[in-house]
Amino acid sequence: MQIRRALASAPVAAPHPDPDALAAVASRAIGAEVTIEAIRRLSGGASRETWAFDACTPAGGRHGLVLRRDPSRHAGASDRSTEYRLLAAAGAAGVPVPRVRALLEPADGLGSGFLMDRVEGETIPRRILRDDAFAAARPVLARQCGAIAAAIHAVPAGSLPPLPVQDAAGQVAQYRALLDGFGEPHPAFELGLRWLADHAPPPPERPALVHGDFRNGNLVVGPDGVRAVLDWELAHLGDPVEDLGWLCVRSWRFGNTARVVGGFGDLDDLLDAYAAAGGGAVDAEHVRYWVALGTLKWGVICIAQAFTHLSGTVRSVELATLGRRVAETEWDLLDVLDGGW
Amino acid sequence: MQIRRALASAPVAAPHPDPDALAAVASRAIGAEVTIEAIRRLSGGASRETWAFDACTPAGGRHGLVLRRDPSRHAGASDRSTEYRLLAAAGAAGVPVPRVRALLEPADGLGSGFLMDRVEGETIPRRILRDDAFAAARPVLARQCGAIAAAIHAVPAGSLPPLPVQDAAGQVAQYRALLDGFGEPHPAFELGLRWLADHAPPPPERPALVHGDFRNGNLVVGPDGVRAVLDWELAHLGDPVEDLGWLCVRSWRFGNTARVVGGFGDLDDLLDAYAAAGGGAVDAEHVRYWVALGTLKWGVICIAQAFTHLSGTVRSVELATLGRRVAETEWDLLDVLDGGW
Amino acid sequence: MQDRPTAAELVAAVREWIEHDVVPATEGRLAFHARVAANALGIVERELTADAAFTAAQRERARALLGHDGPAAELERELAARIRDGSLDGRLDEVREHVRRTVREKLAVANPGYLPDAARP
Amino acid sequence: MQDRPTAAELVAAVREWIEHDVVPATEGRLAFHARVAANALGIVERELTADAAFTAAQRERARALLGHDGPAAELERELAARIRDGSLDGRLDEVREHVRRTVREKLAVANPGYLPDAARP
Repeated sequence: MQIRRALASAPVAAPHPDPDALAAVASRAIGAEVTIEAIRRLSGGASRETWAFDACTPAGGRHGLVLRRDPSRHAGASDRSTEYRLLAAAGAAGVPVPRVRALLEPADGLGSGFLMDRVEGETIPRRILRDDAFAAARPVLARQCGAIAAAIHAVPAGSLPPLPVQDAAGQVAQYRALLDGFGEPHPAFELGLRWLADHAPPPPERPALVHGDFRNGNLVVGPDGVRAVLDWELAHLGDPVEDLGWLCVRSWRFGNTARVVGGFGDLDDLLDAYAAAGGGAVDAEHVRYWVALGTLKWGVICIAQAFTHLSGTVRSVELATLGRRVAETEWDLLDVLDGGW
Repeated sequence: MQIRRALASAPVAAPHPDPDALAAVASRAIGAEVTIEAIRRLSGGASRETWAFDACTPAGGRHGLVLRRDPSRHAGASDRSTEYRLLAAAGAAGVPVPRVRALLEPADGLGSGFLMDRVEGETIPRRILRDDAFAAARPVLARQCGAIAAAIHAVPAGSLPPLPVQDAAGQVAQYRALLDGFGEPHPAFELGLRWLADHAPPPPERPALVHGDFRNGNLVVGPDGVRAVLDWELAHLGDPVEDLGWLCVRSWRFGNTARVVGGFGDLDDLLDAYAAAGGGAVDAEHVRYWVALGTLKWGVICIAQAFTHLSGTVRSVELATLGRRVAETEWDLLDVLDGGW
Repeated sequence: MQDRPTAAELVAAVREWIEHDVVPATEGRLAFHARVAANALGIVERELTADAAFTAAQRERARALLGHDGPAAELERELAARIRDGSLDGRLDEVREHVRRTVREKLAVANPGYLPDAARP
Repeated sequence: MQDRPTAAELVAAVREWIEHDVVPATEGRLAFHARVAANALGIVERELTADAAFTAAQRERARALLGHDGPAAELERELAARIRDGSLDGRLDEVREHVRRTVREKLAVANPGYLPDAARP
């Protein structure tokens, strides 16, 4: 699960992509013969890789690129190509995303994936929330996120690849089943599941594109503010307020609890900018519903990560410790059920 | 406590002795102008140091030396000078010990201590018991230890520095009081203390020099066998059989439990050689008494080490873990009380 | 019954070694995991010190809610099931109070800094 | 009552990290202490898994010896005092049997490899 990256864990070791094959694709993407320099792993787990590198032209030009790929040969290419088409559609609709440059083909010999431009900036939440370099950006981030969310939710349906439709009631059922699989009682989550089932908003008449992991940690931020939205792997069609709620889940405030929006801003700014950018008027209680569901989702994901360790799939003290962070999400959830933020 | 070295722990950091001061003393000791090379810390705790170095003559001669010292300026000089005089007396009486070369004087500026020759060989018990290099030595070690013990116990009293007299009953009382100070109940040790008090041998008519820490770990061993006996800091006057018993404590067999003498030999060899070298006939039951007392002493010392950590004097996972090795000595002690070895 | 150091004291000794010796000597992935490991051992220390009392209190509350006694884990499992099936809907205020206390007791072990000062047990 | 991983499972995770990641990356004093630390955590794991049963058995034996109940630590303290004052001299065989079992239970946690196979509890 992509959400895992919130942990800032170092990437798992993986073989480097072949530089010659990469140079061939990059040359096609740039439209000039390039050589590859400074290739380095950015992040990712065992089955999905993100590599940064520079494509250098003979004339001395240097173009920062990113390779996103699933290196395994047998896997269907659909995942990465969906992401590629999604980024293309979002970019065309004015959402700040890295410009996609080339979709890998089997003949490229690099697995399934694509090249995109590298957007310079910071993604580590604690730096975005604390470093002086972002002091001027922080007051505008909430409004920027509101406008960006409105743009995401306005991406024309006709330009999108096929995506699953996920509504609130379906997600509640999905995470209830996931929780049951671990066999560990969590009365706080049971209270949450009851409330979430009782208060689920009706499915939207016309489902919008939902980013699905729109939060502090997936935003590339510079001194000027948000430059790009990354990590579209959980994108789906559904209630657009899901993105606004997920952005306000307390776990993504990284200690800045009082700043409801990502630890950097206030809800009013987010919703005002969202409406001003054409997203429509959103009821704060509707956002709070998705905050509650998001909090529960992250808690259940933490349990799942701990059981990835406990089952022996991946032994890791980092995954193990996540099991004891579940109580934080239970505490937050009880607060949200009581009307808190 | 010197016994601590059985743990093979790395030495605590300490400032190097001044090379010029060391060269001056070494020149006096060797009787030629020397320079100092290859100085390195061998072992020791925070308050006592052992340094190895080479004293090199202009003609290309190289003399391996050892500095033993208490670096603190305020401490009385008696400890190291007692050890110096003891080594001199033992060496004169034919005990294999490093030859002492020079007693430090205040004007030397190196603290209190002395220089002695470095004896090449192995002191790490597990290597002595397992490495091929000592395969020929192992069968003769027990007999050599018997002869060496006889020589130690025959060192003329008149050649010795003042030493404390310690008999069995006194040591039992001492370790009972030490145990009580920790406030932790140890019924196995209580059984041992009762038995040890009931079976204590009478003080010898004429107390002999007792090394006090004569065991595998304080013997320098080469392919030919024992080359020197080190670590005389616990030397005292008392029952010579104490040294034979301590050599047979199971903790110093380092896993070679069936070889009663230091993990390398048999009791009959030890006692035969002891008698043949003039040590006199020794009853095995008399040895077993000192094995029992030695086992209890080492157990109580392990508790003391753990409490050095627990009290905060020295925080160390190594010291802490010793507290859980106490059960090994309790198990061994119960065996010895039942007539075992 | 085991000798000193207690299990918690042994865990503390290892945690201090990680903090004082491993973290300064490492970097990158190893240093990151060293901090995670030290944190994990801190959790264990607090659990070994405090959890027996927490579990006893939790069991007593659950007993009062459910009307019968049992091991704390079993009572908690029953409580979760009865929240789900609705059979405690008439007493949700009591249930919420119990659950909030239980979560507070878990946080006091897992991450006491997460709790507002006023909510520390 | 705390969530999974249990305290023993957290300790095991840290021990495995020390064994697989720290020991190969270090040398000298740090590597030596890494092995000591991993061993200490192994002791804690065995204690958390097995000691409750050991302590219960020990307490039951001590109760039979002393003729009254109490916390295991208090019974053991009384036993130690009564061995010393001689008031159990008439029953030393029973006492020795109890003490040997208790030591065996401690070794099963601290260093099970130290026990002869036949003596493992």
